[in-house]
Amino acid sequence: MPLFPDEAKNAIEALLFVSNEPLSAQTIAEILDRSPYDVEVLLKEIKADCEKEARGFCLMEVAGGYSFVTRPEYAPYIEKLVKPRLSTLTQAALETLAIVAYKQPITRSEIEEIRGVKCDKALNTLIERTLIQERGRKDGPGRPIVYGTTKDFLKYFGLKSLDDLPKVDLQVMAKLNPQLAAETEKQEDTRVS
Amino acid sequence: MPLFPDEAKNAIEALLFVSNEPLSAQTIAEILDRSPYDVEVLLKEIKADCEKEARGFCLMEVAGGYSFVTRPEYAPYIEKLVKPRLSTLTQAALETLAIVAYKQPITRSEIEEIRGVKCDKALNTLIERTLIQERGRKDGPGRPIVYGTTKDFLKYFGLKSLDDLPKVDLQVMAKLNPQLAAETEKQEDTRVS
Amino acid sequence: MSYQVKLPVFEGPMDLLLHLIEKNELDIYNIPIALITQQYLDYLARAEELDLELTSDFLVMASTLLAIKARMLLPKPVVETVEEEEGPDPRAELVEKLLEYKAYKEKANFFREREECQSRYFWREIDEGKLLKEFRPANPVGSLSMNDLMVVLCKVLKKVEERLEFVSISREEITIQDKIAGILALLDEPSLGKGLSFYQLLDVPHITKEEVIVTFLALLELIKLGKIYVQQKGMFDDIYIFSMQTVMTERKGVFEDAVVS
Repeated sequence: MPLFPDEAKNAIEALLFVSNEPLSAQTIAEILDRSPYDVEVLLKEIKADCEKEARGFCLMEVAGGYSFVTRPEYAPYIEKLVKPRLSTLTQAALETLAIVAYKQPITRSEIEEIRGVKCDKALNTLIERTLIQERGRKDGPGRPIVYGTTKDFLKYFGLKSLDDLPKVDLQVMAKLNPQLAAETEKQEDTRVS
Repeated sequence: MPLFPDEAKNAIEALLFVSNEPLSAQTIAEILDRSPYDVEVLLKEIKADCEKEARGFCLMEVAGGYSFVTRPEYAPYIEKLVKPRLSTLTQAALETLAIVAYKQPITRSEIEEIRGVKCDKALNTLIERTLIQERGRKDGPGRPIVYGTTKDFLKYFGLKSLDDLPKVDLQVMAKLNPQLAAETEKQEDTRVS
Repeated sequence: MSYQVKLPVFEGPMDLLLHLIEKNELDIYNIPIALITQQYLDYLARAEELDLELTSDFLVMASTLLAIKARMLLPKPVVETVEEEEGPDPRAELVEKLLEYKAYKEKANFFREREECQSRYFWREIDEGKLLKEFRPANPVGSLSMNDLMVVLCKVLKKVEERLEFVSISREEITIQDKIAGILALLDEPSLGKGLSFYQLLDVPHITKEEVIVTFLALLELIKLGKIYVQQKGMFDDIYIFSMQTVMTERKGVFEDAVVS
């Protein structure tokens, strides 16, 4: 028996309240037995309510779903209450993570090839913090493990999906490089642009 | 610098939102640098707001303080959301459980040595779900806690006792590595170097 | 003498190289390799003086730089035509790598900014224990069976072996004879249902390139001897290996054409 819209809205709020992962409109729709479209509309309303009433928390669209989070302006008070956050990531971990994010699935040795240094430690840190995970193995001799980013990765950086990542434009670089550009020109006739 | 009442109210909401334990007016007052009386007044207002707007959650006064809880009428939906989550183990928890099952009694650092990553979180999950428990302490420096599986563990996996654990079949691996199996034998023919 | 020198620390040789290029305001596409090599080596020398531990990767890059420098010093073949027809620039590969590294290093900054920004948002702490009390599932392990647990354990143990492989440098010799015996033994396994998977055959802890080759040769030999039959559904699909004996007895007739071919 479907709920009235107002009740459904409250039910969604209740669900968001007990979820430690962002909830997708699809999941909510299944639980409440309503269409995902209806749920999206109600989620927008909840978001607007939070803004209008300037509550202590707001609805964030992140990692393929929605999640209640506290407003950033109250961070100083919250920091006094909850245990200190995990330390920020080191430069090595961030560089490794950037490579995994853009080139996933990728093996350890491929990452090391790009960074020019060993990355065991950085990879371990990222796995421990569940920002990356194993994504099976690559075909070929040795069948090395490949890595990819996780849902927690999107959550940690406040991204809706991997599409939110700014583009790496290697083409612009190629154009800046007269030599590469010349080579590209030479091959132009054999390429479909 | 104290906040304006409206802002203080939101800050209280934010604090109540993040905390999974009831907060006393006293604690909130200290964090916000306001009098406990002021805080009590604002808490009453928040409570009234929740009732008036019929949100998905309400403010409950429990022993030791105040806590946001979901409204009881939405429990059936919450159950639908939460139950599958509570009956799924993460990969980390699963690996940790497998190691504890076969190598008990085992310390945390021994598990971490095998997995190569930290596993506090996984251990906590398994203890919460009563799949593993502390089994005393190991002799030696630091006298670390050792873990073992519980009766519930046997029940959920349908085992009569730990003797029923299926044997880890390393035979297949051994057969594929005949040079390991027949380490001592000397065979000179058709060698590939 | 005691003088304090502060030497910046770099993430690796690429990081150091990029720093030198930026410090000297150089065009990354036209690196004066002699200058950069000198400055790079100077840094390494000072790091050594200061007992700064540098990984071997820094030395590898030093030798790369010296090799490029040497190649650039070689007299160019006399070519009368346009520039493009000269041999490839010895720096090209390094430049490409530097550009790629630079791109990701910059993206690391994006992540740092997001991390900082996100650190002001707090998620609700969910007390799983409390939820478990209220909504206790009939079985907190879902549909997991003991077998799943065992499989997980084997995977974990395999990874341990792979990790240990880094320290062991013993050279192992494998004979095709051994491998053939091993494969035949596996094919005799009664639990073997739809044939032996080729991928699984190679999915072995600390397998070496050599062993992969020997396994492959052993399979070829077995096919030649008519002892096994292999089947692949489509391109790049797994290849399944069957014992010819089993095939002949169990499915007599069906495969005969294939065998004769």
